[in-house]
Amino acid sequence: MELLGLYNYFVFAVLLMIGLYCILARTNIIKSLIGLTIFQSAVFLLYISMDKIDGGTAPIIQEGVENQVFANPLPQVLILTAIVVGISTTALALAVTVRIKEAYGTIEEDKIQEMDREL
Amino acid sequence: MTLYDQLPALVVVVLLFTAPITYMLRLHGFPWFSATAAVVTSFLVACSLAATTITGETIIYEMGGWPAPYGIVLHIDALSALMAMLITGASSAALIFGFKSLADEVGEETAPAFFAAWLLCTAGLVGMVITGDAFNIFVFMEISSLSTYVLISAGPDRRALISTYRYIVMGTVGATFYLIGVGFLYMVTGTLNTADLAARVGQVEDIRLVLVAAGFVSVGLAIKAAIFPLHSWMPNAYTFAPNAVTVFIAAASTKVSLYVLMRVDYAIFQNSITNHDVQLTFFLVPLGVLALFAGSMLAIYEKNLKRLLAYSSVAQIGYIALGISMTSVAGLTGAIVHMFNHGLIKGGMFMAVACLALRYRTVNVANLAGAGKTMPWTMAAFVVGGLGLVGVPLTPGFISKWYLVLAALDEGWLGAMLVAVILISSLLAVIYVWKVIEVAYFAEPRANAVPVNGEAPLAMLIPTWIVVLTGIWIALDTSVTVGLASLAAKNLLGVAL
Amino acid sequence: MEWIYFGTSIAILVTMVLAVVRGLIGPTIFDRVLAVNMFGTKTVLFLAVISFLSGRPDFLDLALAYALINFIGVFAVLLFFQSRGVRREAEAEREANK
Amino acid sequence: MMTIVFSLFLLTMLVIVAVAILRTDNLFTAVMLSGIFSLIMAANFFILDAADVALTEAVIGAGISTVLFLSALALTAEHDRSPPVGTWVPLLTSSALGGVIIFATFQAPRLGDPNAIVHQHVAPWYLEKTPELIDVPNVVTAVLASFRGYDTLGEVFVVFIACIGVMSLLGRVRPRRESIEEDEFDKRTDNLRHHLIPRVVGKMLVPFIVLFGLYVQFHGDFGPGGGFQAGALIAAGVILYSLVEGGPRGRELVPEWFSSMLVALGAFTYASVGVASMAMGGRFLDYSVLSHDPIHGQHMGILIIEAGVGMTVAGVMITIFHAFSRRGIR
Amino acid sequence: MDLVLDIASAVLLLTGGFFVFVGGFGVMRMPEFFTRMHAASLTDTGGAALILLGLMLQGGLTLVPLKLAAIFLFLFLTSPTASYALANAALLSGVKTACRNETGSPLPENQPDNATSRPATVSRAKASAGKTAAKKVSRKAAPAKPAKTAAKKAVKKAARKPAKKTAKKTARKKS
Repeated sequence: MELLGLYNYFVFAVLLMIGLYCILARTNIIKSLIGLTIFQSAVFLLYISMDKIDGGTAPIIQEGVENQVFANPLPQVLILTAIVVGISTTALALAVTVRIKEAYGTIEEDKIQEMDREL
Repeated sequence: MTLYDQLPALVVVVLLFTAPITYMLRLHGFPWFSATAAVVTSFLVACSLAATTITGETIIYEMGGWPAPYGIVLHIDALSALMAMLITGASSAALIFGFKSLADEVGEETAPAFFAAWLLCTAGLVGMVITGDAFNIFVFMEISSLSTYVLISAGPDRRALISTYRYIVMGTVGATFYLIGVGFLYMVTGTLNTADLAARVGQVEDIRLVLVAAGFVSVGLAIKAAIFPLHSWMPNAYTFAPNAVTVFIAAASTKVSLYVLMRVDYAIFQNSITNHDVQLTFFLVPLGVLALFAGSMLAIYEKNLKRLLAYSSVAQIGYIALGISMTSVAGLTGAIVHMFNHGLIKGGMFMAVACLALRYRTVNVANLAGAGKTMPWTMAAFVVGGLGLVGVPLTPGFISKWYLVLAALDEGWLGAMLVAVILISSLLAVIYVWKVIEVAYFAEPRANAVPVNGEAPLAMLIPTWIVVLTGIWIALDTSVTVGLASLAAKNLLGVAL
Repeated sequence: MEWIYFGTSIAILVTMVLAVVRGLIGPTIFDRVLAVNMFGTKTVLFLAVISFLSGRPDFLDLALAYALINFIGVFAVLLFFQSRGVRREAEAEREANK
Repeated sequence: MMTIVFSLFLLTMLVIVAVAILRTDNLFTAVMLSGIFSLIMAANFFILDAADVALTEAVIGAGISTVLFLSALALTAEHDRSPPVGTWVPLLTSSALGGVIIFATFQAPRLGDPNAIVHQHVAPWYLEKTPELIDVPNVVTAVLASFRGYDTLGEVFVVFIACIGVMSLLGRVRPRRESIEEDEFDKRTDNLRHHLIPRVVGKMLVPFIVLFGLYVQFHGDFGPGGGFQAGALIAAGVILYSLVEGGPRGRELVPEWFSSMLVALGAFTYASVGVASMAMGGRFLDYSVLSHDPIHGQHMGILIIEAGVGMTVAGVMITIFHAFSRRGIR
Repeated sequence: MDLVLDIASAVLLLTGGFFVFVGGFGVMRMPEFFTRMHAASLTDTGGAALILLGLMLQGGLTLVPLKLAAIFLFLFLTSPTASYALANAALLSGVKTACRNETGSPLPENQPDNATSRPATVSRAKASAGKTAAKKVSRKAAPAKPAKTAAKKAVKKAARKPAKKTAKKTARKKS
C-alpha cells in the first residue's frame, strides 16, 4: 500500500524521462515539441499529486455541508498558471516551426544543420 | 499610502501597464516612444530604490495587501535594486541606441508587437529580480523568456528561427527543471515565500528531497544562465537576433538567471544543507573553469564577430560562476560586481558591433578590415570594451577580476589554481580581442570590399559612448557598485551564517 | 449505491483501456481517431459517474465541457484530412508537371 | 482506496500512451495520442480532487493544443523521418534524471497523506480565511485571483506575449500557391461546408458552447471555472465555427483586429485594476479598497480581473488559431 | 420510493456499463475499420444514454438532472456526427471495407498509417502524367520500410480504378 501511494511519483519520473528522451533524441521538431508537452505535463502531475488528501474533495465550499475536508488549493492554482504558460510556449514554438518549414523546407533538425553548415 | 511606498511595485507595474497600451495604439512612432518612456521611468524608479537600499534597508511590498507566506511579496534589498538598475538601464540604453537600427530591422507594421515584447521582456527580468516568491520567479521567468523568443525571432536571417527554436526548447526545459525543484521544496516545507522557505527548510528532517530540489533548481537556472556545457542555445541566439536586442539580452538576461541561482542557493540551501558550500563549489568550480577555457577558445576560433562576443560571454559567465562558488564576501562581491560590469562592457561592445553592422552590412571579422580608419569612434569604443574584457586597469573588468583574485587567494591551494586560471583566461581574452583589433586597424581592406560611408550616425554613437564612459566612471569611482555589491554579499552570507 | 457507481466506472475504465489499445495498434489513422473520439466520450461518462461517486454532482460542468471539446477535436481532424488530401494532390501534380 | 484503483488504471495508461508517442514515427498519430494523453491526465486530475485544473487541462490540453498541433502539422510535415541520433546520451541523461527522482521521492509523503507538510502550513489558512476575507465558495478562484493575483497577472501577460509572438511570426502572409486555382483550393481545404451533417450540427452547437463559456466565466466563483477555462471555451466555440465555415468566414465573425485588441484590452483591464487600487490608496491589486466594504471590493475586483483574463485568453486562442489557419490557405 | 429509484438506476447503470464495455470489446475485436466504427458509435450513444439516465434518477430535484440532460443531448448530437464525419473521411481516403471485396477472400490488412490516402493521390497523378510519374510519386512519398508493397498496391489500385472524376477535371483544365 505504501508503494502504491508513491505510484504517482514514479509515474511522474517515468513521464519526465520519456519527455526528456523525446526532446533530446528526436530530430523532428514537432516530435520534440510533443515531448516537451509530455515533459511539462509530468510536472503538473507532481504538483497535483501533492494536493490530494484522504477523504477530501475539491476545494469548493458547499453550503450546508459541515466538516468537509478539502484538497490543497495552492498547487491547483500554480498548475492552472503552469498549464496556460505551457500552451503559450507550445503555440509560440509551433509558429516558429511553421516558419522554419517555410524557410528551410524541412523540420528535421539534422538536415537544417547541414543546410546551415553549407552557408 | 504615498507614491514613495508604491515605488517597489511601480518598477515593474509601469512596464506591464504600458505593454498593452503600446500594442493597442498603432500610431506612427508611438511604440518606440512609449516603450522608451516606460523603461526610462522604470530605470529612475530602480535608481531611487537603490538609493533607499544602499543604507542596508530591505523593502517588503505586499502584493494585494496579503501578508508574507500567504500572498506574494516583493523583496527588495541592495542586490535586487542593483540588478533592477542594471536591467532597466541596459534596456533603456539599448532602446535609445536602437531608435534608428530597430526602425530598420523591425519595420513599421510589426513595431507595436515588437516594442510590447521588449517591454514585457524587461518587465519579466525585473519581476524575477524583485520578487520574494519562488513560484512568482517562474512566472516572470516565462514572461521574459517568451518575449526574448519573440525578440530573437524578429532577426532578419532565417537562422534566427532555428536559434529561437533551440532556445525555446532549452529555455522551457530549464524553466521546468526550476519548477520541479520548487515543487519538491513546496512538498517538504509547504510554502513558496523565499524568506519563509529559508526558515522552514532548515527544519526538514529528511534532507534527500531538499538536496534533489537544490540540484533541479541549480541545473534549471544553469541552463537559463548559459553556464558552460548548457550554453549551446546562446551563441546563435545572440548572433541572429536584431542588433539592439542582442545589446539588451547580452547585457541583462543571463545575469538575471545567475542572480536567481545565487539568491535561491544562498538564501535557501546554504543554511539547510550541511556542507552545501562544498557541494556548490564542486558544482560550479569545474563548470566555471571549463567555461573560461572553452568559451575563450571558441571565441578565438570564431569568425563571426557577434558570435565571438557571445562565446566571450560564456567565458565571462564562468567568472561569475567562480565568484558565486567561493561562498565568501569577497568572492560574492566580485561576482556581483562582475555581473554589473560585464553587462556594461558587453552592452557597449555589442553597440559598437551594431554600428559596424549598420555600415559594413556584415559582422564577419575578416570583412571589417580598415574599420579603424573609417569608423574611428566606433572602433575606439570597441577597443575600450575589449580592454575591459581583458581586465586592464582603469576598466570596469579590472575591478571585478581584482575582487575575484582577492577572494581566490583566501581559498588555499584551490584558490591559487583559480588565480592561475583567471590570469590565463585573461590572456586568452587578449588573443581574441587582439584578433579583431588587428583586422580593424592593421589589415588592408580587400580590393573588392564594399565602400563604407563613414562613421555611424550620432544617434547610435552617443549612446555607445555613454555606456562606455559609464563603464570607465564605474571603474574609477567604485563606491556605488562595490558598495552595493559588498552590502549585498554580506546580506546573502549573513543569512547563510 | 456506491458499489454500483464503482462497478460502472470500472466498466468504463476498462473500455477506456480497450480504446487506448486500439489507438496504439492502429492500424490505420482512422482507427486512432476513432479511439480518441471513443476515449473522449468514455471520459465524459467516467467523469459523470465519478462526480456522483465522490458526492459532488455539481462538477458535471466538467463532463459537459469535455463533451464539447471532444467534438471540436474530431472536426479539426476531419479538416486536417481534407486539407491533407488536397495538399497531396497538389504535390503529386507538381511532381507530375516536372 | 477507490482513488488508488482509479489512479492505477489511469497512470498506467498514461505511461503506455507516452511510450507509444515516443515510438511512433507518424506525427499525426503522435498528436492523436497526445490528445488521449491529455484526456487521461485530465481525468486523473479530477480523481485527485483538482476540478479546476481538470477543466483547464481538458479544454486547453486536449482541445486547443490538439487543434494547434494539427494546424501546424498541416503546414509542415507528417512524418518523423529521421532515425534517432546519438541514442545513448539522451538515454543516459533521462534515466539518470528518472533515477534521481525515484530516489528522492521514496521518502515523499504518500498520496493523500493528511499529515503531509503541504497540508499543514499555508493551505489551511487559505481554506479557513477565504470565507471570511473574500467570501467566494471556490477557494481556488480566491487564491488565484486575490491571494496570488500577481501570479495570475503575470500569466495573463505570458499568454499576451505568446499572442504577440505568433502574430509577428505568422502575421505576414506569403504568396498564394499556384498549382491549384485558389477558390478551388480554399473550398476544399478550408471548411466543412459541403459536409451537410457536420455543418448543421456544428453550427448549431456554436452558440451553446459560447453560452456555456459565459456560464463558466461567471460561475467561476461558485464552481469549477473562471477566466481561463471560459476564455478557452469561448475560443473553442469560435474555432468550431471557423472549422465548419472556413477561415475567412470565421474571421468575419471575429475579425483579427478585434481578437488581438481583445487580448491587449484584457491584459490592460487586469493591470488597470491594480493601478486603480494603488490610486485608491491600497497596495497593487488590493481589491479591498475598491469599494467601501472590503469583501464587496474583493468580489468586484475578482469579477473584473476574471473578465480581463477571459478576454485575453479567448482573444489569444482565437488569434493564434486564425494566424495558423490563414497561413494554410495562402 | 427511494429503493425503487435506486434499483432502477442501478439496473440502468449496470446495463449501460455492460453496453459500453461491449462497445469497447467490439472495437478491439472487430476485423476492420468500419465494423469497429459500428461497434463504437452504437454503444457510444446507447451506453451513454443508459448511464446518464441512471444518474439522472439519482440527481433529485436539482440542477443536476438538467445538466445530465444537456450532456446527453450533446452526446446524442455530437457522437453520431463525429462518427459520420470520420466514416466519410475514411471512405474518401480509400480505407477498404469487408463488404466490397469482390473475390470473397479475406482481406489483407489495411495499409498502415502512412499509406492510407495514397490510392487517390496516385490515380490523380496518373491521370495527368502517366504511369512513370505515378510510380515515382508513390515511391517518393512512401517511407522507407513499406515502400515496395505500398507502391505495388497503389499502382494496382490505380489501374483498377478508372478515376473518372479526375480525368474529367484534367480534361477541363486542359481545355
